[in-house]
Amino acid sequence: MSSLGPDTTAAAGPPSVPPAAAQVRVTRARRSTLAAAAAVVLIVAVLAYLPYLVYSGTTNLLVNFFTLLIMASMWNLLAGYAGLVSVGQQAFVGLGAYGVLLLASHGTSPFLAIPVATAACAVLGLPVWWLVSRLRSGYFAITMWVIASVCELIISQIPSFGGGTGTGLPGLPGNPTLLTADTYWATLACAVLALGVVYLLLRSRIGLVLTAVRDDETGARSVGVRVASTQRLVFLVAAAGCGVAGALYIVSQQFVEPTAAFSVLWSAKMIFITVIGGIGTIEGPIIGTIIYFVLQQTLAQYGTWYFIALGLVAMAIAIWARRGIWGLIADRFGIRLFGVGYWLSPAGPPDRDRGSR
Amino acid sequence: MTQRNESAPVLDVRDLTVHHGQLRALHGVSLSLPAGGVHAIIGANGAGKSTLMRTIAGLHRPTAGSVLLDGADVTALRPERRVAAGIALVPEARRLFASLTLEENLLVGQTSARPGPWTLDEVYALFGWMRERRSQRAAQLSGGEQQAVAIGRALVANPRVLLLDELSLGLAPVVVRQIYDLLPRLVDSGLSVLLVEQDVSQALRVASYAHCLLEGRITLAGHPAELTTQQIEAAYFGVGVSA
Amino acid sequence: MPEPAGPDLLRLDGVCKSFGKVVVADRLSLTVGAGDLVGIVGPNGAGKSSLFGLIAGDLRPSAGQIVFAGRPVTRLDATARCRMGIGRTFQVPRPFGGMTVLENVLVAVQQGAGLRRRPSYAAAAAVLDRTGLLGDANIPAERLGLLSRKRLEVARALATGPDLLLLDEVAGGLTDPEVAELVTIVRGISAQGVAVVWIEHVLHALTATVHRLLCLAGGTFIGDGAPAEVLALPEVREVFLGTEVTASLHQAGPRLADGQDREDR
Amino acid sequence: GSGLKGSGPSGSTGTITIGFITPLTGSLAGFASGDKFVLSQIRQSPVYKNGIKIGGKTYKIAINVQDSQSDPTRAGQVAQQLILNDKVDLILTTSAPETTNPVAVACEKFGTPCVSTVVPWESWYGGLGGNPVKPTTKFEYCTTFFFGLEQFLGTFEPMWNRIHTNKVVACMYPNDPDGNAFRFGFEPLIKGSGYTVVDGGAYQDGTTDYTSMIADFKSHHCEVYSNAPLPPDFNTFWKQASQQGFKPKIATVAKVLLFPSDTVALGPLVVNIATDSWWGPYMPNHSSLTGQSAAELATAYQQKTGNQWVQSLGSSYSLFEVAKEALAAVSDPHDKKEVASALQTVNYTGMCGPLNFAAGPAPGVAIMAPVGVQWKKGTGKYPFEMKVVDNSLNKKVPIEAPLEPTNA
Amino acid sequence: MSWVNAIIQGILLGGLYALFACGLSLMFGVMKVVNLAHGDLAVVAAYIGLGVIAITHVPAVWAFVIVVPVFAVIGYVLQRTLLQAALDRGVLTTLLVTFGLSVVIENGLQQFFSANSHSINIGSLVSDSFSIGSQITIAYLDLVILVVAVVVLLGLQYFLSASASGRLIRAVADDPEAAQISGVSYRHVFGIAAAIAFGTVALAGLAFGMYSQFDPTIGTDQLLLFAFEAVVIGGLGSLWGTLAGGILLGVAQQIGAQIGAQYELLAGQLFFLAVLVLRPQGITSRKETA
Ligand SMILES: Nc1ncnc2c1ncn2[C@@H]1O[C@H](COP(=O)(O)OP(=O)(O)OP(=O)(O)O)[C@@H](O)[C@H]1O
Ligand SMILES: Nc1ncnc2c1ncn2[C@@H]1O[C@H](COP(=O)(O)OP(=O)(O)OP(=O)(O)O)[C@@H](O)[C@H]1O
Ligand SMILES: [Mg+2]
Ligand SMILES: [Mg+2]
Repeated sequence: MSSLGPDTTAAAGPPSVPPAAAQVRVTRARRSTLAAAAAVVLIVAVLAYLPYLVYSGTTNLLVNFFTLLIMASMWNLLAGYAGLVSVGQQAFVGLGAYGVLLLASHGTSPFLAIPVATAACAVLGLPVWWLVSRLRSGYFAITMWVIASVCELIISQIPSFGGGTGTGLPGLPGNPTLLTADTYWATLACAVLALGVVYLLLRSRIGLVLTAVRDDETGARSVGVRVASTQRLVFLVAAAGCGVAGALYIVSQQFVEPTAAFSVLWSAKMIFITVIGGIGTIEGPIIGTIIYFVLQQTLAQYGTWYFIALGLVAMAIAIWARRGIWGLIADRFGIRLFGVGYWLSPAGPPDRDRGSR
Repeated sequence: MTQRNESAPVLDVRDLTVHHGQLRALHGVSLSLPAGGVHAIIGANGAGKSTLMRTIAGLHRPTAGSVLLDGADVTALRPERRVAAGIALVPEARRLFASLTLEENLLVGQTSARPGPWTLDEVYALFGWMRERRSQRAAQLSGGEQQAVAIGRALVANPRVLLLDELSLGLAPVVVRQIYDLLPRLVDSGLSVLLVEQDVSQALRVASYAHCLLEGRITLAGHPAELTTQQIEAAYFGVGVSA
Repeated sequence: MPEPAGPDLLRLDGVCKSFGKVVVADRLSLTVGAGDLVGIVGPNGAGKSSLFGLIAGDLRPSAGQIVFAGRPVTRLDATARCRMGIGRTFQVPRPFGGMTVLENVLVAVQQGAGLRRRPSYAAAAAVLDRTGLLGDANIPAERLGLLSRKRLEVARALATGPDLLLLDEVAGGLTDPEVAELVTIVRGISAQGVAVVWIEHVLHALTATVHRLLCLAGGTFIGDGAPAEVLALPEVREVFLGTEVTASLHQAGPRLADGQDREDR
Repeated sequence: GSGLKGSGPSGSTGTITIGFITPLTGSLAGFASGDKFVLSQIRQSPVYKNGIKIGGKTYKIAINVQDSQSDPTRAGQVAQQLILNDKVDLILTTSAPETTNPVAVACEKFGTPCVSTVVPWESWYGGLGGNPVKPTTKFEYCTTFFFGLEQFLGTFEPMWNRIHTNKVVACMYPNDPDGNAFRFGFEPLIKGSGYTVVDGGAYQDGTTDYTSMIADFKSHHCEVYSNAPLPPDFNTFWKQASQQGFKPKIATVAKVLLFPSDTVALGPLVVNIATDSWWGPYMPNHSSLTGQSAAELATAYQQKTGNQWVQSLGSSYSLFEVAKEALAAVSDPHDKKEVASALQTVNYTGMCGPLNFAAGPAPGVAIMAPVGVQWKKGTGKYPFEMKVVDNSLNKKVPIEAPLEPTNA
Repeated sequence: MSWVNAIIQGILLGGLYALFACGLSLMFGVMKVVNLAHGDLAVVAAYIGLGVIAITHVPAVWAFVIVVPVFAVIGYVLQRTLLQAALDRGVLTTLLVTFGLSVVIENGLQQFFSANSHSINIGSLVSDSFSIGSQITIAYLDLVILVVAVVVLLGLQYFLSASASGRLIRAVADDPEAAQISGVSYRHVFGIAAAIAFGTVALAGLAFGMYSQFDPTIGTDQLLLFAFEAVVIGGLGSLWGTLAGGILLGVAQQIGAQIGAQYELLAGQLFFLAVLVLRPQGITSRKETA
């Protein structure tokens, strides 16, 4: 996590640089980011120790939480940063789950199967990307949905996967205590890894490139951005990310069935969480997952009314808080936990700020 | 056309203040445009010229002040109603309907048209190349061609006040000349023109009156002949010129 | 016709391009030497911007060849050509609206010029400074006015570290002092050995800067040479400056009220 | 010794908590339409109201109802939550494999006693990983009561035999848990009883056109029709069959037309379609909790809600009877192992008639005795009524109407 | 002969898809509203149809005379309020808002009308058919739906491309602000467009209510994806493309079903993917440079 530190440099450029430029500095991180780094380390440590502190009911809930968090972060990476709005990410959720099933039914431990299935999803993402890479906006979104449907239809024809009936996951430890703890640690590790990858990706040069491509593809090409390969990279990361979520899903459910594994509900949840939390920010999906979970835990007993409330919340936030809850928080308090942007200081008082305060 | 008292302004802008979020883009701007007048608004990059034009057209809601057309307060009217009342804007960056053909763009401009001399045929006659390209989609026109269509689209609404934002931007000299040569005739037909132009000399040549905008305030106004270059430059750049 | 200063940097050979019935390039040939400062004028819709599209790789010619720095680039895409050293601006600015001005330029530095981390920051700051955008560095590009957007276009193109810089109407809408400032910037760029091709309708900006002027019309160059010479050509005057045609234009306007119509004749 | 906290001490309180998972919302909500009413009845019964006496101590019973939202993922999650968070002592679940199977898997994994119903036992057994053809695996915590393919055949075949046909059966089974159970379990049984099978293919749920399947059935001159589809799919199929002139002499459907609303949706085309009935007011059964009769329960439901009675009233009701039977047989209701093994041996007679979990085709499976019914034009308030036309498997149920060919 | 039958049945099925996709094509293809609540709205229309028939006792086939205008008004109001607010905030917002709407509708229907299924009873028309030769039987209902789909879609295509109102709709879709300064009330124009779209949604809902049965959740479960596919195959913004897309999808499915019932849906999806590999812009649209 060393890269979280302030990364400031004086613009001591080539000799031809005029004095004004020599005095400015480009800064990566601001103070709130440093604090956030410390907090992240602390939180992860506490979370890792959790099975020794709380009963498995809690850790079991957190497994669902982290699984959703991973998915939402991946969708956010795809839609919020790369501008690729997909309603078919459940394709990879399902493939991840069935990947684990395939390996486990050949004797691999399901936990060891998680990374393999994840990698397999990234590999399967390649042909999918080939198919969808030329498509934009609505075409892309719907085609992804169709691809998920194709995956479901094909998987449900395979008898050894239980066909349309579904099947249980073999090879898990029999001791429920150990099982929940292991599942929890696996999920936590994957979540930390996934968020870490997203963060580092966005902090790297790729992050800028992604936003540029999202904002204007032609413009991006003209400044030398390799649009196709950047988008492919992100697509594959998101494929792997949703794959790992699917792998964790089958391990925690111990049961898989095609309609559930490839359900468009996964994408609906990802979209809901991301947009509620704040799309295009790393913090957004985290906040969104928390909100989603709180709503679910407190209201789900009200049945249809819960869903009606959920729908209304989605509409209200989409309309009145465009940048999501995190947007509200960040605007209100001017904080940014994960600094991925760049800052020029001193930028001089820009003329256009006149009258603004 | 009804006879009007020449001294009564056709467009009256009173104490207009406009905010973009927190940023105040206009501070109590007032101006009045007489019937048949051509007023130029000049000012540096970011001075608020476009904001003024867009506010008159109804695209921004002022925080204070009012816009009067023929003495009637139109501040509360929506943009499309202002078109019907007689205000037409040729916006910065043209804003054509990209997927519509050239002709369709003009037809859309007629939606709330008032009765008047400008028809599609007249616009085609004005821009000779247009008629044979009329079924080409606007997205495929060159920048200058688009500017011409944008002007045509505003003209067919037969406005009383024509707002031209960055009129000559991107136009070949031949077209610029053509359009500026046209201005007096537009005015003769009863139109009043409010013009934003970066090319100060060009603007001052055609304008009967000039307003200089600096950081959201009018810092200088007068007949072009009475303004000195020094005055204009001072008003133009104020103190805060970026190095 | 002045000889190119150095060896050919860019060569177009018989390049053809048309959109449906509109021919924008009809067997166009052109050479630009390293460090050249070339201006292009022409009527609206002549195909000037399209020519940039062809050179920068956004458009594919239907025939002909484009050679840059001794290598045929006809089949390369815009990204590759940028990385080879062709930087361009767009007539209608295409900023990355969600990013700050600094970040806009950083992308160009890191991707186009291939710099990383500290060197890239320094280079970005230098470019911003040179184009007068330092004060706006932390502002989201979508909040910029038109002129700042144009500056950003130049800054971004410059940041890719080009050998050939294609400027498309960057002076349009600038005030005279700003034009002068821009001319200084372009001269400076050129002085560092970067070849510049500049499309412009603001003639005085162009004539004050370029050594060579081309006039494009109907898909071919109808003039090529020293600015004053080219602007004196009758064809150029007719299609671009419109001096000869002005009188006839008066008749082209709409028939207004009867009386006024007669007055005009 | 690992220091892990685990799921914590199971409640040693004076309250027994029963989890009840049912699809209250979503596409399967029709199955659960009577569940709220059943719960209100159950809560008024003496045992559930006043508590149950076990080993000299009286335990209160709390019921924690959870909605599976017709989503298998959600069903599994609420099961885990009930087990790990709410520390339920027992889970009851009902209404189609989409809900019951993930719940059973979670219960088996986390060691919580579970009773399911309204799922063919083969679907349930297969979903847990057992092989219904050789049902030797004994699941420690999970039990079910319903019936299986043998009973379907036992209900349907007598009806087929009573109508004169060419003995060619058109089979329409989708590629889903129930459909596959029928394809792999039921078709061999049909063949075994001297009928020929024409399988329409493992179509996907949600298919909107069945004309090629119908053409296939027509070209094989099928005169008997059997299926296990989702309700809307059957509606589409049956309308198209009638348009395309596929008119089997006898149609016996499973899984659909269990509920009156589907019959109204199909309209007059539903008349004389036969199906199975595991419960109805005609059943000579009485509640083991209150003594209330089946007819009384149905009437109470109709009066309370204004809706026509549904079969799942009886099965949901019996879930709570079974729970009570098992709890009454243990010394510590919080000892999950003990409750689970008590469940395996429950043998009682109640709202669904006699249920014996020790004598089923597989361990922990109790079999009900369904009867054959046909939908007939209603005579009273409701447009169509279910009438018993065949009681081969359950002679105690009186025949109410003659068996008539579906299409004469 | 069975193949001919498959193709004919596919075309008829395509009529249903196309009719179902029509409103979506207007909203998604022209107005850029990704309407995830489309299927649920169709179901609402079917419920309204049911209510109208129960109260007024009009013959079911004539229910549309009342339901379509009612739904058009609903569409206008919904556009002027919720959808426009969403659209003003970007395409992604419409995705979330219509998703929320979908959830609210489904559960609202379930709360107030129970999960029970219903169907619009059209008497004997539901089973009437005629035969061509011995193998091919065509149901009147299917034929009526196909004819309605063809008339509605081609009519709307003509309306959009040739009428003044259609031109305004396209103009607003391109640039609402520019439309305003051209004297167009874009909210009203889009309200009208939504009213038309909702009118066709009502037709689709009624047709589906006759064709099969409906319950609160069926709108999203069954037909929504097919409708989106029809729109995309045909190319965004082209209504006759949507008609062609729907029919091609229906035929592809029927050809798949002819091979085996398990391939019916798969064949449709694979056909969709194949179209996009060969023609990423859909079958009807011109290739464009940005
Ligand atoms: N939509 C907007 N949101 C926020 N700020 C804006 C917006 N539009 C304009 N501004 C700001 O308002 C100020 C005035 O802008 P305006 O476009 O009116 O200037 P202008 O004089 O037309 O400039 P230019 O010559 O560049 O067109 C500028 O500082 C600009 O950044
Ligand atoms: N993608 C396209 N499809 C069809 N026609 C196009 C396309 N792009 C440009 N054109 C046409 O090609 C011609 C040349 O356009 P171009 O933009 O190159 O002109 P230009 O010389 O840059 O004009 P201006 O000075 O107005 O910017 C124009 O008539 C335009 O309509
Ligand atoms: Mg402006
Ligand atoms: Mg150009």
